[in-house]
Amino acid sequence: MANVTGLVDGPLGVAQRSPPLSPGNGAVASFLGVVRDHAKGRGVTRLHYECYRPMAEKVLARIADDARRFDPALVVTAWHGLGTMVPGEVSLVLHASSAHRGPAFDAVRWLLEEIKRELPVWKRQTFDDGSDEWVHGS
Amino acid sequence: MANVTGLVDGPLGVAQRSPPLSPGNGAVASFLGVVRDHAKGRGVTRLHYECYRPMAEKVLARIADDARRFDPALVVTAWHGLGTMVPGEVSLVLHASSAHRGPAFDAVRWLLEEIKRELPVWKRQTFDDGSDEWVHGS
Amino acid sequence: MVGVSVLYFAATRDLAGVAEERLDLPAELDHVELRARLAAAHPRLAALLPTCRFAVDEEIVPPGAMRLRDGSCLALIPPVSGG
Amino acid sequence: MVGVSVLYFAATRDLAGVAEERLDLPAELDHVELRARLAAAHPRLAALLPTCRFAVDEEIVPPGAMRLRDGSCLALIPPVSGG
Repeated sequence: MANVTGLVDGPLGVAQRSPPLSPGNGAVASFLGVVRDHAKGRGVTRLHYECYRPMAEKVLARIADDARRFDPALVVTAWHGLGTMVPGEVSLVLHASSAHRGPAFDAVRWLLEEIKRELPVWKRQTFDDGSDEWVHGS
Repeated sequence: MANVTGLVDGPLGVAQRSPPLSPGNGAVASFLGVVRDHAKGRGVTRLHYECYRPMAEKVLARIADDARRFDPALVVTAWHGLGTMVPGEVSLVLHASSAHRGPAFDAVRWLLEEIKRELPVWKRQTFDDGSDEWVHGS
Repeated sequence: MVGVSVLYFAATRDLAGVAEERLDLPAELDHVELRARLAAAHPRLAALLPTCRFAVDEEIVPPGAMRLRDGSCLALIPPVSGG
Repeated sequence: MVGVSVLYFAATRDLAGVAEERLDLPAELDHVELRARLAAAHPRLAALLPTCRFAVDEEIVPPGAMRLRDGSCLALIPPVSGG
Protein backbone atom coordinates (compact mmCIF):
# COMPACT_ATOMS: atom_id res chain seq x y z
CA MET A 1 0.00 0.00 0.00
CA ALA A 2 1.16 3.53 -0.79
CA ASN A 3 1.40 6.30 1.77
CA VAL A 4 -1.42 8.86 1.72
CA THR A 5 -0.57 12.41 2.79
CA GLY A 6 -2.03 15.86 2.31
CA LEU A 7 -3.18 19.18 3.67
CA VAL A 8 -6.90 19.92 3.42
CA ASP A 9 -9.12 22.86 4.30
CA GLY A 10 -11.06 22.63 7.53
CA PRO A 11 -10.97 20.21 10.44
CA LEU A 12 -10.27 16.57 9.59
CA GLY A 13 -13.28 14.28 9.42
CA VAL A 14 -14.06 10.61 9.39
CA ALA A 15 -12.63 10.18 5.87
CA GLN A 16 -9.15 11.31 6.89
CA ARG A 17 -9.31 9.56 10.24
CA SER A 18 -9.86 6.13 8.74
CA PRO A 19 -6.71 4.02 9.17
CA PRO A 20 -4.96 2.00 6.46
CA LEU A 21 -5.96 -1.62 7.14
CA SER A 22 -3.92 -4.26 5.37
CA PRO A 23 -3.90 -7.98 6.21
CA GLY A 24 -0.11 -8.05 6.23
CA ASN A 25 0.19 -5.30 8.84
CA GLY A 26 -1.11 -6.34 12.25
CA ALA A 27 -0.40 -3.10 14.10
CA VAL A 28 -1.65 0.41 13.42
CA ALA A 29 -0.42 3.15 15.74
CA SER A 30 -2.11 6.52 15.36
CA PHE A 31 -2.12 10.08 16.60
CA LEU A 32 -4.86 12.67 16.44
CA GLY A 33 -4.11 16.30 17.15
CA VAL A 34 -7.19 17.92 18.66
CA VAL A 35 -7.66 21.68 19.02
CA ARG A 36 -7.31 22.35 22.74
CA ASP A 37 -9.37 24.85 24.70
CA HIS A 38 -6.39 26.11 26.68
CA ALA A 39 -2.74 27.09 26.19
CA LYS A 40 -0.27 28.63 28.61
CA GLY A 41 -3.00 28.73 31.27
CA ARG A 42 -5.37 30.80 29.12
CA GLY A 43 -8.63 29.85 27.43
CA VAL A 44 -8.41 29.37 23.66
CA THR A 45 -11.52 29.90 21.52
CA ARG A 46 -10.14 29.04 18.09
CA LEU A 47 -7.04 28.30 16.03
CA HIS A 48 -6.22 29.30 12.50
CA TYR A 49 -3.69 27.21 10.52
CA GLU A 50 -1.93 28.41 7.41
CA CYS A 51 0.79 26.78 5.34
CA TYR A 52 3.23 27.26 2.51
CA ARG A 53 1.24 24.79 0.51
CA PRO A 54 3.49 23.46 -2.29
CA MET A 55 6.41 23.08 0.09
CA ALA A 56 4.22 21.61 2.84
CA GLU A 57 2.82 18.97 0.46
CA LYS A 58 6.34 17.94 -0.51
CA VAL A 59 7.69 17.95 3.06
CA LEU A 60 4.78 15.90 4.42
CA ALA A 61 5.16 13.28 1.67
CA ARG A 62 8.91 13.14 2.27
CA ILE A 63 8.52 12.73 6.04
CA ALA A 64 6.07 9.87 5.44
CA ASP A 65 8.55 8.19 3.09
CA ASP A 66 11.41 8.68 5.55
CA ALA A 67 9.39 6.88 8.26
CA ARG A 68 10.11 3.67 6.34
CA ARG A 69 13.41 3.70 8.25
CA PHE A 70 11.39 1.99 11.02
CA ASP A 71 10.05 -0.73 8.71
CA PRO A 72 10.38 -0.96 4.91
CA ALA A 73 6.75 -2.22 4.76
CA LEU A 74 5.40 0.66 6.85
CA VAL A 75 2.28 2.38 5.48
CA VAL A 76 1.66 5.97 6.58
CA THR A 77 -1.41 8.17 6.46
CA ALA A 78 -0.76 11.83 7.36
CA TRP A 79 -3.31 14.63 7.02
CA HIS A 80 -3.06 18.19 8.29
CA GLY A 81 -6.10 20.47 8.43
CA LEU A 82 -5.92 24.17 7.51
CA GLY A 83 -8.00 27.27 8.24
CA THR A 84 -10.07 28.01 11.31
CA MET A 85 -10.93 25.34 13.89
CA VAL A 86 -12.55 25.37 17.30
CA PRO A 87 -11.63 23.28 20.36
CA GLY A 88 -12.47 19.61 19.98
CA GLU A 89 -11.90 19.60 16.22
CA VAL A 90 -9.14 17.49 14.69
CA SER A 91 -6.20 19.30 13.05
CA LEU A 92 -3.81 16.37 12.49
CA VAL A 93 -4.21 12.67 11.74
CA LEU A 94 -1.29 10.23 11.63
CA HIS A 95 -1.44 6.49 11.13
CA ALA A 96 1.50 4.12 10.79
CA SER A 97 0.82 0.47 10.05
CA SER A 98 3.39 -2.28 10.30
CA ALA A 99 3.51 -6.03 10.80
CA HIS A 100 4.62 -5.35 14.40
CA ARG A 101 3.68 -2.87 17.10
CA GLY A 102 7.20 -1.64 17.86
CA PRO A 103 7.92 0.00 14.48
CA ALA A 104 4.33 1.28 14.26
CA PHE A 105 4.60 3.12 17.61
CA ASP A 106 8.13 4.36 16.96
CA ALA A 107 7.17 5.62 13.50
CA VAL A 108 4.09 7.56 14.55
CA ARG A 109 5.91 9.27 17.37
CA TRP A 110 8.77 10.18 15.04
CA LEU A 111 6.33 11.43 12.38
CA LEU A 112 4.75 13.78 14.89
CA GLU A 113 8.09 15.21 16.01
CA GLU A 114 9.27 15.66 12.41
CA ILE A 115 6.03 17.39 11.44
CA LYS A 116 6.31 19.72 14.42
CA ARG A 117 9.90 20.49 13.44
CA GLU A 118 9.78 20.66 9.64
CA LEU A 119 6.29 21.07 8.17
CA PRO A 120 5.79 24.70 7.03
CA VAL A 121 2.48 25.19 8.86
CA TRP A 122 1.78 27.97 11.34
CA LYS A 123 -1.03 28.44 13.80
CA ARG A 124 -2.54 31.62 15.17
CA GLN A 125 -4.45 31.20 18.41
CA THR A 126 -7.29 33.38 19.63
CA PHE A 127 -7.74 33.62 23.40
CA ASP A 128 -11.01 34.04 25.26
CA ASP A 129 -10.26 37.74 25.85
CA GLY A 130 -10.30 38.25 22.07
CA SER A 131 -6.56 38.74 21.68
CA ASP A 132 -4.63 36.56 19.28
CA GLU A 133 -1.05 35.66 18.44
CA TRP A 134 1.01 33.56 16.08
CA VAL A 135 2.57 30.53 17.69
CA HIS A 136 6.17 30.15 16.54
CA GLY A 137 7.72 26.86 17.54
CA SER A 138 5.92 24.24 19.63
CA MET B 1 -14.91 11.96 30.48
CA ALA B 2 -15.12 8.39 31.72
CA ASN B 3 -13.13 5.52 30.31
CA VAL B 4 -15.01 3.19 27.96
CA THR B 5 -13.92 -0.45 27.89
CA GLY B 6 -15.42 -3.75 26.84
CA LEU B 7 -15.26 -7.04 24.98
CA VAL B 8 -17.68 -7.49 22.10
CA ASP B 9 -18.50 -10.27 19.69
CA GLY B 10 -17.03 -10.03 16.23
CA PRO B 11 -14.45 -7.73 14.67
CA LEU B 12 -14.46 -4.13 15.88
CA GLY B 13 -16.21 -1.62 13.64
CA VAL B 14 -16.41 2.10 13.19
CA ALA B 15 -18.37 2.56 16.43
CA GLN B 16 -15.59 1.14 18.60
CA ARG B 17 -12.86 2.77 16.54
CA SER B 18 -14.13 6.29 17.12
CA PRO B 19 -11.78 8.14 19.50
CA PRO B 20 -12.76 10.13 22.58
CA LEU B 21 -12.52 13.79 21.52
CA SER B 22 -12.55 16.32 24.30
CA PRO B 23 -11.57 20.01 23.95
CA GLY B 24 -9.34 19.78 27.01
CA ASN B 25 -7.27 16.93 25.60
CA GLY B 26 -5.20 17.94 22.58
CA ALA B 27 -3.54 14.58 21.95
CA VAL B 28 -5.09 11.20 21.20
CA ALA B 29 -2.70 8.28 20.72
CA SER B 30 -4.24 5.07 19.44
CA PHE B 31 -3.53 1.49 18.56
CA LEU B 32 -5.45 -0.90 16.34
CA GLY B 33 -4.72 -4.59 16.40
CA VAL B 34 -5.43 -6.04 12.96
CA VAL B 35 -5.70 -9.76 12.22
CA ARG B 36 -2.54 -10.59 10.30
CA ASP B 37 -2.34 -12.98 7.38
CA HIS B 38 0.89 -14.55 8.56
CA ALA B 39 2.56 -15.80 11.74
CA LYS B 40 5.85 -17.60 12.24
CA GLY B 41 6.39 -17.58 8.48
CA ARG B 42 3.13 -19.39 7.75
CA GLY B 43 -0.08 -18.14 6.16
CA VAL B 44 -2.98 -17.55 8.56
CA THR B 45 -6.56 -17.75 7.29
CA ARG B 46 -8.46 -16.88 10.46
CA LEU B 47 -8.23 -16.31 14.20
CA HIS B 48 -10.68 -17.22 16.93
CA TYR B 49 -10.62 -15.26 20.19
CA GLU B 50 -12.20 -16.48 23.40
CA CYS B 51 -12.15 -14.98 26.89
CA TYR B 52 -13.04 -15.56 30.51
CA ARG B 53 -15.62 -12.86 30.19
CA PRO B 54 -16.47 -11.61 33.71
CA MET B 55 -12.80 -11.54 34.68
CA ALA B 56 -11.76 -9.99 31.35
CA GLU B 57 -14.29 -7.17 31.72
CA LYS B 58 -12.93 -6.37 35.17
CA VAL B 59 -9.27 -6.62 34.15
CA LEU B 60 -9.73 -4.41 31.09
CA ALA B 61 -11.51 -1.71 33.11
CA ARG B 62 -8.82 -1.89 35.79
CA ILE B 63 -5.97 -1.58 33.26
CA ALA B 64 -7.69 1.49 31.76
CA ASP B 65 -8.01 3.05 35.23
CA ASP B 66 -4.38 2.25 36.04
CA ALA B 67 -3.26 4.10 32.90
CA ARG B 68 -4.13 7.33 34.74
CA ARG B 69 -0.66 6.97 36.25
CA PHE B 70 0.52 8.73 33.07
CA ASP B 71 -1.92 11.62 33.46
CA PRO B 72 -4.79 11.98 35.97
CA ALA B 73 -6.93 13.52 33.19
CA LEU B 74 -6.25 10.65 30.74
CA VAL B 75 -9.32 9.23 28.97
CA VAL B 76 -9.07 5.67 27.69
CA THR B 77 -11.14 3.71 25.20
CA ALA B 78 -10.31 -0.02 25.04
CA TRP B 79 -12.28 -2.61 23.07
CA HIS B 80 -11.37 -6.23 22.38
CA GLY B 81 -13.22 -8.28 19.77
CA LEU B 82 -14.13 -11.94 20.31
CA GLY B 83 -14.99 -14.90 18.09
CA THR B 84 -13.80 -15.60 14.57
CA MET B 85 -12.03 -12.97 12.44
CA VAL B 86 -10.23 -13.00 9.13
CA PRO B 87 -7.07 -11.11 8.15
CA GLY B 88 -7.58 -7.35 7.85
CA GLU B 89 -10.31 -7.26 10.53
CA VAL B 90 -9.74 -5.31 13.74
CA SER B 91 -9.47 -7.26 17.00
CA LEU B 92 -8.31 -4.51 19.38
CA VAL B 93 -8.87 -0.76 19.65
CA LEU B 94 -7.05 1.45 22.15
CA HIS B 95 -7.27 5.22 22.48
CA ALA B 96 -5.64 7.37 25.15
CA SER B 97 -6.37 11.08 25.18
CA SER B 98 -4.44 13.61 27.21
CA ALA B 99 -3.67 17.32 27.15
CA HIS B 100 -0.18 16.42 25.90
CA ARG B 101 1.27 13.92 23.45
CA GLY B 102 3.86 12.40 25.80
CA PRO B 103 1.41 10.85 28.29
CA ALA B 104 -0.96 9.85 25.48
CA PHE B 105 1.77 7.88 23.66
CA ASP B 106 3.21 6.39 26.83
CA ALA B 107 -0.23 5.33 28.05
CA VAL B 108 -1.35 3.60 24.88
CA ARG B 109 1.88 1.64 24.62
CA TRP B 110 1.61 0.61 28.27
CA LEU B 111 -2.07 -0.34 27.82
CA LEU B 112 -1.14 -2.67 24.97
CA GLU B 113 1.62 -4.39 26.94
CA GLU B 114 -0.63 -4.79 30.00
CA ILE B 115 -3.43 -6.24 27.89
CA LYS B 116 -1.04 -8.70 26.26
CA ARG B 117 0.21 -9.71 29.71
CA GLU B 118 -2.94 -9.74 31.84
CA LEU B 119 -6.19 -9.83 29.88
CA PRO B 120 -7.68 -13.36 29.99
CA VAL B 121 -8.20 -13.66 26.24
CA TRP B 122 -6.82 -16.47 24.09
CA LYS B 123 -6.51 -16.82 20.36
CA ARG B 124 -6.55 -19.90 18.19
CA GLN B 125 -5.02 -19.47 14.78
CA THR B 126 -5.86 -21.46 11.68
CA PHE B 127 -3.11 -21.83 9.08
CA ASP B 128 -3.55 -22.06 5.34
CA ASP B 129 -2.92 -25.81 5.43
CA GLY B 130 -6.04 -26.18 7.61
CA SER B 131 -4.19 -26.94 10.85
CA ASP B 132 -4.83 -24.83 13.90
CA GLU B 133 -3.33 -24.17 17.33
CA TRP B 134 -3.86 -22.16 20.45
CA VAL B 135 -1.42 -19.31 20.87
CA HIS B 136 -0.22 -19.17 24.46
CA GLY B 137 1.74 -16.04 25.27
CA SER B 138 2.59 -13.38 22.69
CA MET C 1 -12.70 -30.49 51.44
CA VAL C 2 -14.87 -27.91 49.70
CA GLY C 3 -16.83 -28.10 46.44
CA VAL C 4 -15.37 -25.78 43.82
CA SER C 5 -16.34 -24.91 40.22
CA VAL C 6 -13.31 -25.28 37.98
CA LEU C 7 -13.13 -23.43 34.64
CA TYR C 8 -10.88 -24.40 31.72
CA PHE C 9 -10.05 -22.16 28.77
CA ALA C 10 -8.28 -22.49 25.44
CA ALA C 11 -5.77 -25.38 25.32
CA THR C 12 -6.53 -26.38 28.92
CA ARG C 13 -10.18 -26.89 27.97
CA ASP C 14 -9.23 -28.98 24.95
CA LEU C 15 -6.93 -31.17 27.07
CA ALA C 16 -9.33 -31.48 30.03
CA GLY C 17 -12.15 -32.27 27.60
CA VAL C 18 -14.48 -30.09 29.66
CA ALA C 19 -15.09 -26.33 30.03
CA GLU C 20 -16.39 -26.45 33.60
CA GLU C 21 -16.70 -29.07 36.29
CA ARG C 22 -17.14 -29.45 40.03
CA LEU C 23 -14.16 -30.74 42.02
CA ASP C 24 -13.66 -31.36 45.73
CA LEU C 25 -10.47 -29.66 46.88
CA PRO C 26 -8.88 -28.81 50.24
CA ALA C 27 -9.99 -25.47 51.67
CA GLU C 28 -6.35 -24.45 51.88
CA LEU C 29 -3.69 -25.61 49.47
CA ASP C 30 -0.67 -24.33 47.61
CA HIS C 31 -0.02 -24.21 43.88
CA VAL C 32 2.04 -27.40 43.91
CA GLU C 33 -0.76 -29.40 45.48
CA LEU C 34 -3.38 -27.81 43.22
CA ARG C 35 -1.40 -28.73 40.12
CA ALA C 36 -1.00 -32.29 41.42
CA ARG C 37 -4.74 -32.65 41.99
CA LEU C 38 -5.64 -31.21 38.58
CA ALA C 39 -3.09 -33.47 36.89
CA ALA C 40 -4.61 -36.46 38.70
CA ALA C 41 -8.07 -35.48 37.46
CA HIS C 42 -6.84 -34.79 33.89
CA PRO C 43 -3.48 -36.44 33.12
CA ARG C 44 -3.30 -34.79 29.66
CA LEU C 45 -3.21 -31.39 31.43
CA ALA C 46 0.01 -32.16 33.28
CA ALA C 47 2.43 -30.61 30.78
CA LEU C 48 0.51 -27.34 30.58
CA LEU C 49 -0.12 -26.81 34.31
CA PRO C 50 3.29 -25.28 35.16
CA THR C 51 2.56 -22.48 32.65
CA CYS C 52 -0.88 -21.70 34.09
CA ARG C 53 -1.86 -19.13 36.65
CA PHE C 54 -5.02 -19.55 38.73
CA ALA C 55 -7.87 -17.17 39.41
CA VAL C 56 -10.24 -17.57 42.34
CA ASP C 57 -13.51 -15.69 41.96
CA GLU C 58 -12.06 -13.76 39.01
CA GLU C 59 -8.89 -12.57 40.73
CA ILE C 60 -5.43 -13.99 40.05
CA VAL C 61 -4.05 -15.64 43.19
CA PRO C 62 -0.39 -14.97 43.99
CA PRO C 63 2.01 -17.91 44.33
CA GLY C 64 1.84 -19.62 47.72
CA ALA C 65 -1.13 -20.82 49.73
CA MET C 66 -4.66 -20.18 48.51
CA ARG C 67 -8.00 -20.51 50.29
CA LEU C 68 -11.10 -21.97 48.73
CA ARG C 69 -14.68 -21.99 49.98
CA ASP C 70 -17.71 -24.04 49.04
CA GLY C 71 -18.87 -22.52 45.75
CA SER C 72 -15.57 -20.80 44.94
CA CYS C 73 -14.86 -20.44 41.24
CA LEU C 74 -11.35 -21.57 40.31
CA ALA C 75 -10.15 -20.77 36.77
CA LEU C 76 -7.06 -22.05 35.01
CA ILE C 77 -5.42 -19.15 33.19
CA PRO C 78 -2.98 -20.42 30.58
CA PRO C 79 -0.64 -17.79 29.09
CA VAL C 80 -2.90 -15.22 27.50
CA SER C 81 -2.74 -14.15 23.85
CA GLY C 82 -5.13 -11.26 23.38
CA GLY C 83 -4.42 -8.18 21.34
CA MET D 1 21.47 41.21 -9.04
CA VAL D 2 18.58 38.87 -9.85
CA GLY D 3 14.82 39.36 -9.51
CA VAL D 4 13.38 37.05 -6.86
CA SER D 5 9.84 36.41 -5.56
CA VAL D 6 9.87 36.66 -1.78
CA LEU D 7 7.11 34.95 0.27
CA TYR D 8 6.18 35.87 3.84
CA PHE D 9 4.11 33.71 6.17
CA ALA D 10 2.48 34.04 9.58
CA ALA D 11 4.07 36.71 11.78
CA THR D 12 6.61 37.62 9.09
CA ARG D 13 3.75 38.44 6.71
CA ASP D 14 2.02 40.59 9.34
CA LEU D 15 5.26 42.49 10.02
CA ALA D 16 6.27 42.86 6.36
CA GLY D 17 2.73 43.95 5.54
CA VAL D 18 2.84 41.88 2.37
CA ALA D 19 2.49 38.18 1.51
CA GLU D 20 4.60 38.23 -1.63
CA GLU D 21 6.80 40.76 -3.36
CA ARG D 22 9.57 41.00 -5.93
CA LEU D 23 13.03 41.98 -4.66
CA ASP D 24 16.36 42.40 -6.42
CA LEU D 25 19.03 40.42 -4.58
CA PRO D 26 22.60 39.31 -5.32
CA ALA D 27 22.83 36.00 -7.18
CA GLU D 28 25.07 34.69 -4.43
CA LEU D 29 24.79 35.77 -0.80
CA ASP D 30 24.97 34.33 2.68
CA HIS D 31 22.31 34.32 5.42
CA VAL D 32 23.81 37.36 7.16
CA GLU D 33 23.59 39.49 4.05
CA LEU D 34 20.11 38.20 3.20
CA ARG D 35 18.84 39.11 6.67
CA ALA D 36 20.39 42.58 6.36
CA ARG D 37 18.71 43.18 3.01
CA LEU D 38 15.31 41.96 4.26
CA ALA D 39 15.61 44.11 7.39
CA ALA D 40 16.42 47.12 5.22
CA ALA D 41 13.32 46.46 3.11
CA HIS D 42 11.11 45.82 6.18
CA PRO D 43 12.57 47.26 9.40
CA ARG D 44 9.78 45.72 11.53
CA LEU D 45 10.97 42.26 10.44
CA ALA D 46 14.42 42.69 11.98
CA ALA D 47 13.72 41.08 15.35
CA LEU D 48 12.17 37.97 13.80
CA LEU D 49 14.77 37.36 11.08
CA PRO D 50 17.32 35.53 13.26
CA THR D 51 14.65 32.91 14.07
CA CYS D 52 13.75 32.32 10.42
CA ARG D 53 15.02 29.72 8.01
CA PHE D 54 14.88 30.30 4.26
CA ALA D 55 13.56 28.11 1.46
CA VAL D 56 14.57 28.55 -2.16
CA ASP D 57 12.19 26.95 -4.63
CA GLU D 58 10.50 25.05 -1.78
CA GLU D 59 13.67 23.56 -0.31
CA ILE D 60 15.26 24.72 2.94
CA VAL D 61 18.73 26.13 2.26
CA PRO D 62 21.46 25.15 4.73
CA PRO D 63 23.41 27.87 6.56
CA GLY D 64 26.15 29.46 4.47
CA ALA D 65 26.13 30.80 0.94
CA MET D 66 23.02 30.46 -1.22
CA ARG D 67 22.53 30.95 -4.94
CA LEU D 68 19.55 32.71 -6.46
CA ARG D 69 18.48 32.96 -10.08
CA ASP D 70 16.09 35.27 -11.88
CA GLY D 71 12.63 34.00 -10.94
CA SER D 72 13.77 32.05 -7.89
CA CYS D 73 11.18 31.82 -5.13
CA LEU D 74 12.59 32.71 -1.72
CA ALA D 75 10.38 31.98 1.31
CA LEU D 76 10.89 33.12 4.89
CA ILE D 77 10.14 30.17 7.19
CA PRO D 78 9.57 31.37 10.75
CA PRO D 79 9.54 28.62 13.41
CA VAL D 80 6.72 26.28 12.44
CA SER D 81 3.79 25.36 14.70
CA GLY D 82 1.78 22.68 12.94
CA GLY D 83 0.32 19.63 14.64
